[in-house]
Amino acid sequence: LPICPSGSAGCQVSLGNLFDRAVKLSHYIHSLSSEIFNEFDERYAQGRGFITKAIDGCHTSSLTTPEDKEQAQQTHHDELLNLVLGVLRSWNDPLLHLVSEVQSIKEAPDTILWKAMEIEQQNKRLLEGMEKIVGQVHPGETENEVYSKWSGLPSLQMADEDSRLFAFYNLLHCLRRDSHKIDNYLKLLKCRLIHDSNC
Amino acid sequence: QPPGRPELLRCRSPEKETFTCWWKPGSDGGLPTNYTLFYSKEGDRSINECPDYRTAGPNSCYFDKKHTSLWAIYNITIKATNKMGSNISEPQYVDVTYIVQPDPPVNLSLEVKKQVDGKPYLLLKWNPPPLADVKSGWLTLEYRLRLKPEDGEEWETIIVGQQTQYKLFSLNPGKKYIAQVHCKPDHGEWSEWSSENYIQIPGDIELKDV
Amino acid sequence: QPPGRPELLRCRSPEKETFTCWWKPGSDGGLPTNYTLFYSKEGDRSINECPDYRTAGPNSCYFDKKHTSLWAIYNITIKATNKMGSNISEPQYVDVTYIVQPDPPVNLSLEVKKQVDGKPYLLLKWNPPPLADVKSGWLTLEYRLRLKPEDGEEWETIIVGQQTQYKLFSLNPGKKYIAQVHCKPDHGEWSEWSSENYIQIPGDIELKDV
Repeated sequence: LPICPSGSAGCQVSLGNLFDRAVKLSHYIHSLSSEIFNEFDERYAQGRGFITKAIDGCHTSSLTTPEDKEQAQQTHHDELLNLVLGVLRSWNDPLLHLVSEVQSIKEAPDTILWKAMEIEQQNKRLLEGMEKIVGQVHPGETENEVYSKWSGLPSLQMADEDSRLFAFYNLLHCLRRDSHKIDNYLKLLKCRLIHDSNC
Repeated sequence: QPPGRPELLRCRSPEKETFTCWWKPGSDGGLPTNYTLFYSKEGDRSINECPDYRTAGPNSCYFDKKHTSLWAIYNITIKATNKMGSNISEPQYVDVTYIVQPDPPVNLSLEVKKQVDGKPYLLLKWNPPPLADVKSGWLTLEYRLRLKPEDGEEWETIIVGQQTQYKLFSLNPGKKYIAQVHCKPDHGEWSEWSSENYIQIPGDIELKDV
Repeated sequence: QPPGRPELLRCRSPEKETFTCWWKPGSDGGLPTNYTLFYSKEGDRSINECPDYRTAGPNSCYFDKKHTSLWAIYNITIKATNKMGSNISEPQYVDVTYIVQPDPPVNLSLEVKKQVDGKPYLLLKWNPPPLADVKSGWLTLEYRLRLKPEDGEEWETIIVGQQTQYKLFSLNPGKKYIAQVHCKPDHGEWSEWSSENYIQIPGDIELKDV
């Protein structure tokens, strides 16, 4: 059973293991985010042209993130780590409200509710892990608490059904996008920091 | 007399979301003895007590999702206390990812089938343990089969990888076989073997010449 | 007559760094008809024209790295024009993030080998598609194999995970096998199957009795 034969000194999860777990979790969160988006899209968005309005962007667009491989590879790992933290933090609040508000959608299937709860829990878990990773990459440094505030709750509670459904659609569209960014950046960071870019 | 030294026996997580630890009491010195589990997490000075002594039965502590962290190593001790004094177990360090032992696979089925060229084979199929969310990649399981003739002593073990079915070509007509399957997550422990399943290979199976 | 309405058929990115779209011309009204692809990108009001009509062949538009952004919605339309007028396709909204379908893996090799205990197995090895940048972690690929005896009907599919080799133990002596491999990015579509590769399993392979 004992995992630290050398006793408590230096008894911590290695950075490589932390990244393995973070990547598995970010992959899982994005898979769930795609599933919940697709399920909502099929059930509530067909023929409503929501995609055309979703172009107005997400609440996290104020966090400038690399848009392609070159930009991501030219971004220092500190900055990329902080961006991942910033995007994750920016989703704590909306995910909390998504779980409560999804229950008010007409005939919302249990699967959508279960996935919303699972994503909310796993997102918090991944945030805990990222803070651990940043703590190991930069021991002792105080983190900059950059994140993007979300003010979309009123739109999730609007009386007009079409507007309300669009608000959910846009939130899930942004969740799918941001969870993919986080997953992609973490896989890059893992290969760079743990495998010397030779995965 | 003060109680004997308790011992942390084992901790196990069935799905990397929760985990349970069990301990073995020491001698109770003939007095009513009380057991407390204390834990601290790496990088966190606070000492906490077991959140739930009941769910997993006597001499156990159950850590639910809220109390289960994937990112830190737990330092766990058990304290036995009675009127005459107390005794503390050796600290044990637990990393949840390494104590994942899934439940066994389910629905193991065996079927004798024939290929287009008439060659017989045994098709074994099973499902992952219900708790494990394999679909989304959160838990990657690999499987191992074992078979033996009913009257045989020695099991033949077959490494199957991530498949949930397997085709076995080397059959013995007329024999009755017992089969079981178990599974393991990438870092954790093999599950228990599934319940046994039997199949009688028809005696008239035309065996290819090996 | 003015041309019929063209239709955007499909867009695909082989490595999450560039992408290509294909369209189907409508009727050309019996006149020479010209096709133009227009696109605008989320967060940028300007309307742009296809950067490269040639690289990916007829009725296609190729967006190189410079013109490809992830996590951004492209609004794409095709305009067909001839002397009598023009016609525009339905706008399609594309995010390169979700149209990734890699090329097939390459260099699939098959070899019969023996373990230390003499047990024979088939070692299959392959390489990721050259375009896919797996080393940096930009793309993570998982693989699936399929095999069948040359005279067989049914393919047997094997989930392999991320490694680029696989050991197959359930061999049929004397049989000629066909094998193919394909791959899927962590979030995207399965590639086409690789070209076929064959191997003849020696007839004298000693198969253990189960």
